[in-house]
Amino acid sequence: MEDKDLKKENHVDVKVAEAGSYDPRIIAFVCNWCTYSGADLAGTSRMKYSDNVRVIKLPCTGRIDPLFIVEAFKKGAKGVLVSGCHPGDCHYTSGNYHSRRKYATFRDLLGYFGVDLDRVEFSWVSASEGNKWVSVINEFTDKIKSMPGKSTDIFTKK
Amino acid sequence: MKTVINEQNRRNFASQVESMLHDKLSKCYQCGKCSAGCPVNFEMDYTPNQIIKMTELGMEDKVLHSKTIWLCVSCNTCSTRCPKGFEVTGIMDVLREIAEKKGITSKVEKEVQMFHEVFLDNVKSNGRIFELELVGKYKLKTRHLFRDMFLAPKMLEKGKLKMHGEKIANLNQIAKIFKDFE
Amino acid sequence: MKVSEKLHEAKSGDNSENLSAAGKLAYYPGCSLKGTSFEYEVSLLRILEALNIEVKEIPDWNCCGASAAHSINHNLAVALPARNLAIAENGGYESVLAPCAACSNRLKSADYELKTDEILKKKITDSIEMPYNSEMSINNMLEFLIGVVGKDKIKTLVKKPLSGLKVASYYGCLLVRPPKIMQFDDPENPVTMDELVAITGAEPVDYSFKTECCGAINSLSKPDVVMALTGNVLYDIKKHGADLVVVACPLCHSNLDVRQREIERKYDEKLGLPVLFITELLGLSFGIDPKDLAIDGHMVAADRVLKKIEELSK
Amino acid sequence: MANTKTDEKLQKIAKDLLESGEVSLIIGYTKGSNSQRMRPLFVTRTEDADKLSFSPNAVQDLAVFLKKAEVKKFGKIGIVVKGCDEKAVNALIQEYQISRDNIKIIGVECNGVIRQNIADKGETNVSESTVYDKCLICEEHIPVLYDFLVESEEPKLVLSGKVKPYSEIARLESMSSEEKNAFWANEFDKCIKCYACRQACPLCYCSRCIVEKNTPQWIDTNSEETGNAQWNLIRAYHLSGRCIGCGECERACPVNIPLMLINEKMAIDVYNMFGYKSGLDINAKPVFGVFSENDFNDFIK
Amino acid sequence: MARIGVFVCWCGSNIAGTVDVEKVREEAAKIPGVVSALDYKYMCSDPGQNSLRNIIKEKNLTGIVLAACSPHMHENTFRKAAAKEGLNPYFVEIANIREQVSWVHENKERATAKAVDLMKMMVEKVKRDKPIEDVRVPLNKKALVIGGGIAGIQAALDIANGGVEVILVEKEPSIGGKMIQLDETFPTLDCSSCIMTPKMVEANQHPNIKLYTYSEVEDISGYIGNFKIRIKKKARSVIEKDCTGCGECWNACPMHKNIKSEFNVNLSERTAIYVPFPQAVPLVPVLDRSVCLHFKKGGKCQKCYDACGPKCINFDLQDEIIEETVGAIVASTGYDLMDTSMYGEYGYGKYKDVVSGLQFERLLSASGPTEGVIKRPSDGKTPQTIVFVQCVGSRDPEKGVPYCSKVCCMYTAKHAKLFAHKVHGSQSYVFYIDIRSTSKGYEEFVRSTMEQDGAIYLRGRVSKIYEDDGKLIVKGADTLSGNQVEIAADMVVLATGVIPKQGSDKLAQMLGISYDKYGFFTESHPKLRPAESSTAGIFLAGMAQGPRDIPESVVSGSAAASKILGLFSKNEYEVEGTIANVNESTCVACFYCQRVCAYNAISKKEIKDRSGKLIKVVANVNPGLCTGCGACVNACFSKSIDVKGFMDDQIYAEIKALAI
Repeated sequence: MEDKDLKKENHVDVKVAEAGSYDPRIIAFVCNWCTYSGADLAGTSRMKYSDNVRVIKLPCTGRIDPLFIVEAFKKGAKGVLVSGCHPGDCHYTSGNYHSRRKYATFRDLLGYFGVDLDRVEFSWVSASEGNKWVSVINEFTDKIKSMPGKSTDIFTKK
Repeated sequence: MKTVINEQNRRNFASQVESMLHDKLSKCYQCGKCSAGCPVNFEMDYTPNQIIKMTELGMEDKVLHSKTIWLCVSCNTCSTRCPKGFEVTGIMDVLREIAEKKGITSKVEKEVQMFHEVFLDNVKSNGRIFELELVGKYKLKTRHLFRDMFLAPKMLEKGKLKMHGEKIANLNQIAKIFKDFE
Repeated sequence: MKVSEKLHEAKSGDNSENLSAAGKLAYYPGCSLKGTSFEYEVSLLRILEALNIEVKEIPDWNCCGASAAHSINHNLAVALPARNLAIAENGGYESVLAPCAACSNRLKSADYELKTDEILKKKITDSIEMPYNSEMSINNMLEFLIGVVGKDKIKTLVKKPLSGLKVASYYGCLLVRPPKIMQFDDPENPVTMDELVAITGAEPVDYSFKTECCGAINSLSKPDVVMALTGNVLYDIKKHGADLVVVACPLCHSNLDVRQREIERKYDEKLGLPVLFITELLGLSFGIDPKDLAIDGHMVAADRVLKKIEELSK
Repeated sequence: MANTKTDEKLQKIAKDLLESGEVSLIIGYTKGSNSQRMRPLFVTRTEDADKLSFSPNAVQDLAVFLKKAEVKKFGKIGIVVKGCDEKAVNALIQEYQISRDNIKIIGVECNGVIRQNIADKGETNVSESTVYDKCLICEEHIPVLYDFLVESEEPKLVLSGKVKPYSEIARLESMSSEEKNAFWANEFDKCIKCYACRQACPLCYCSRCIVEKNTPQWIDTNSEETGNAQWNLIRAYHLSGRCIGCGECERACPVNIPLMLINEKMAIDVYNMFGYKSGLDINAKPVFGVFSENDFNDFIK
Repeated sequence: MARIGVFVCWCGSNIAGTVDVEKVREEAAKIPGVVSALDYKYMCSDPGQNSLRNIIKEKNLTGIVLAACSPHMHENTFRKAAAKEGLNPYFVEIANIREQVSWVHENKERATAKAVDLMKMMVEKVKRDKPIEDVRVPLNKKALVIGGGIAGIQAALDIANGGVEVILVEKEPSIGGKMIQLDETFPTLDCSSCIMTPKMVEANQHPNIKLYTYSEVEDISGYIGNFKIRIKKKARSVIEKDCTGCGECWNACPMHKNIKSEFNVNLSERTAIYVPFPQAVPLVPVLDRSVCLHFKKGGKCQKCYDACGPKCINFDLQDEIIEETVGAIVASTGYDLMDTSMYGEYGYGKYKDVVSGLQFERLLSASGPTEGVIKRPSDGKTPQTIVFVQCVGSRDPEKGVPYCSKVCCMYTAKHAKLFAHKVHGSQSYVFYIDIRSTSKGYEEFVRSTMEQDGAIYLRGRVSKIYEDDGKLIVKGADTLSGNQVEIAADMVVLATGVIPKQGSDKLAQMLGISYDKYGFFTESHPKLRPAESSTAGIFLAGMAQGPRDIPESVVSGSAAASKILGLFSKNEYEVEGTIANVNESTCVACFYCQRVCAYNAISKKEIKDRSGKLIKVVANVNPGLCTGCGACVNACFSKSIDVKGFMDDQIYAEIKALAI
């Protein structure tokens, strides 16, 4: 009985964006071992953070193809975060190092093509850094929210 | 000995020290190597590691009135050997500066503090140190008129004490620096 | 690798003449060398002359603030040295010789803070109203002799080797500490001054208190403490059989020389250890007249040692 | 036009190589129907070697043919290359597409090639204002690797410094995001997805290009601005750290998209960040095949 | 056609308190391909799992999505449940709506919207899942143990006793490691060599153990079940099988001065031909060619040869290379002690009577240079006062290492105790920061060192040691009384910290296992897989993993052994199927995939036609080595390689599910 009540009380209609407010979609590509676990830790520690982010889990930063960032923009993301294990901590020893090289140049290329680089964020968040995950997400969301006009990019239809 | 810790005061004091020190008090794990090697520890009322802990606990009064902070000769033996790379010498500077700014005069070690003050006055008025004037003023202030007096004649004879001091040309620049930071 | 080896690898070599000829060597005497430690300046200028190196005094230099400034006013402790460094840098100098260990320590510390703290740098350069880019190399006396002048060059000038003389090098604290800022020699077992002693032909004496502090800054305010500390050092040197002590710091010199008689009285044990500046010892080995080196300016007479040198050289 | 000494040397080398059987095909240049143009020539018989020629009109990068199956089947191949083009050969060796043992490199010293549009108008002088931008920054007038070298008879290229190669890059970099966006939107709007850039590139050798893969669809197939931008981005990204700057993509582009502004920007980035230049050393590991623990990390929180 | 089932878990109120689970279920039901949507209080409970299994059966599901807690919690639970109904376990995807939604957000409406998104993503992903079969790799049932200290010996003996052949490789001339250098062991004070020697002999004589001493592993390739190893057996210059260990050769050697004994940590000298210690296993000498007169002076000296009865000395012996194939490896390379001469203030190396812990151990040992009588190195006098300094190098990020070396507290207490037992009326002082005595009997041991044996413990570090009148003056602090103290000692013992064996990082690179910034090998999981390395088939034991004492080393050796015996109990090894997969028809063989692979899992494969003519070369994934990290996928320009379970089109579908 009690459960029924709980359900009722919580039954809500899904309305993603309130009219007038800028509610940007943020997609985070994270590695399974460090950042995903770090995000889980934030959960088990009941830390609160912005709910604009959607996490896509991959085995390793080495698997997070820079081209996913473009696809995310094409599908309407206003901010994209890539996050994985700190240098030296990669579960697969060097996946993050290989990716760091690629991201470094790819990021420049995006900037060169006119993507506001404030919209692409990279971070190292370890499995024990639930608090860092929270601050990375909150800061990034705040940043994206503060620039509603600057979200154009060449990959998205206007 | 008992200290009731007031959390707000503790935080205020500890964070003031940390921000001036650019170092974290929690880094110290109280191994005591600083105190073990300190050449003037034998005269101190609190050992350097105790000063660090007391600062962390916010015992502002005790720390700022301690002999320790004025006895420290800044020889850096502690910082050099500290296994955690903590700025032990640095915290003494910071505590002295706070004491000075608050106008706390050390009851037991006022000579050291006065010496520093007289020294800086001397720099302020000449741009350089005029030793005879420095010693004279210091002795007047501390009233230790006759201490070390027996050294003076021989020093004068050897030419170690000059009768006239030099002043720098652009004293206004020194005045500005003092004005900015005093 | 030990710190000392690093230093020598990096800096040893004779670069002095080029720098000197180009007028790039600035000299920061500091207040002591113009007063109580005038012997230091006299002797150092004399040996630089012998080495054919010219240094130019920083125009209108001011006191570095010594330990008083950093003890009670951190900003002053940076600003006062910064003014001197900025004058030198803007005057086109590349290297500063600061023979006083306290001065070189303060100059280096200020330079380090200006290099690592942008906010502080802004505050300080605004106050001294001069730019400063931290491009100056700051040398204490030993660094200058070994790193800028070079051992080989010094060796060529040794005319009167002091063989048979036992010399204890006293470094004190300011030359080597804190190591991350001083970047000079091994902070626990420094050897630079001993190497210079060996060049003069004298025998360096090893002892335990090479880097123990003499009490330095509290000389006037806490004479009892200072005498205890200085006494430790002097008696240890005595025990290890040294004929004399060399120093490269006016504060050390004051405490070891000026207060020696008092220490003897206090501990009722004779010391009789002349305390020379390293520049004076080098000068003696160059064959320069002790009078020209102002050795007679010391409180503890060096007569017996000078006599011994004369005898040994015969 | 009579044979120049360069041509004679080329022909001699080719003849010797074919006669001795060291190679079974030589790729080189011959004079085109239009005197201001050179076209590629494939020589398999000794007697055809006489047609080989070289001049500042030899614009094309012949290394592009090394990726073709029709060429590969010859096994041992000789190729006439300028310094820039030769870097493509090196990159192909680094990426295992050809074996050093199977290729004879006939390097020609080159002091710049004349831009084709200017040459078509009758320009014959090699000068700062007539050559491609790549020639102005060229550090390999003599190829870095060759089996035979044919020296140039052309005078050395004199640079006054007045002509700034790829100056547009700096201008673009200084723009705001919106301006850059507008600039490229305008350029990519022209793209017709003909993939000539890909075909002309010696290093685009995939047998199935990513654009042809549809699970997932990496690049929108329709020819509209967003998909175009994506194509151009991926093309540039796949060439970053690899492009040797021959400029063939830009030359091949029928709608004149300034592709070299992208390629060159990538090359500068890679050099600044990792100290790597493509195609200089066949034994070097490609920049994106290795990493350093001390790589540039500033952009990562 | 996909037939997907979506299960939304309430997790009591953990999820349902913040997320409108009913709404999530309703949204799920609307997605094309979803044939069943259900919400339930506890999906992980037995009834929850049963309903899941029933629906799989009833609706003939092709994939399921659980909107529940983190996959790190229950992915395996649900995979197993699905597998029981014949569904490929990889057709189970988890939408993490607890750790990453209900526990971290507060606004119900928005949390629910996010939960719906995550659920949709997983539905799209699961639709594109391809069946994944776990891979089976055949096993060569033979093991290699690298390092013959106590951990390695224990591992080798346990494996051998399990009936499996073992190759034990030791770098030094004898097995025994550091433990055989110790005198007595805490907290029971058993004599170390009394308990160690029988184990060494057993290892040498065990029919299943092949022992290579004075040998090093030079190269390792391959993967679990099939490692190819190359061992370099360095030339001993002595024919092992003929040697009787009689000692005539080393007695005859003229080089008996100035060669420091490694075994006695430089406190004594040895000859050029020598056994490191009398109980060495094998008891066969080694001729040290770097100091031997025969080699230094052109072959003139052959006194050892002349003295040798069986004539088993052969100056011409060469290094031998031995090749073996094994199915599993134990890395137990042990540790070194830190060099403490970086502490200028302690004077190690300057003052003879400042010794390291291991040196003191040799001074205590009956087989040591002083035959167990404590004599100080400078003048051979028996010290009356010894100061022990703990944490020398350990817990010192500035000059040493930040970690605790774990054994020093205990061995120092043992040293102080043994000193009290051996020298009556003596006094020891111990400077410590914290005492770590956490195993069985340890705290009692330390207490008795203080209470029964009179050692005085001072809580504080030592700042300086210097010599004065033949005494070592130790300047330390006693932070409890707040005093600076000075003690005049006859001898000082520095409790030196431990670091990984020199070269362990090189070995780790050769093995392809990860190691931390100090060089200690890293466990696959610090808690749950402490005996495994990050690479399948390679196990870890002893101090090579980090500081630990003898019982822990023995336990870890046994753990590695039991893991290997467990592995070898089957004929094949199963590898998770989420590994890389090459599309051979589009691969152009640029081998960027190979360059970025950290596991050497990619090799070149030649494709030939029926006549044997080479058609093309393509990349090939070794399933035994691939870990499914996906670095190769990013490196591939033509997208000819993909990782099962995280395929490009799945990621794209996830992104698309989020499109706005």
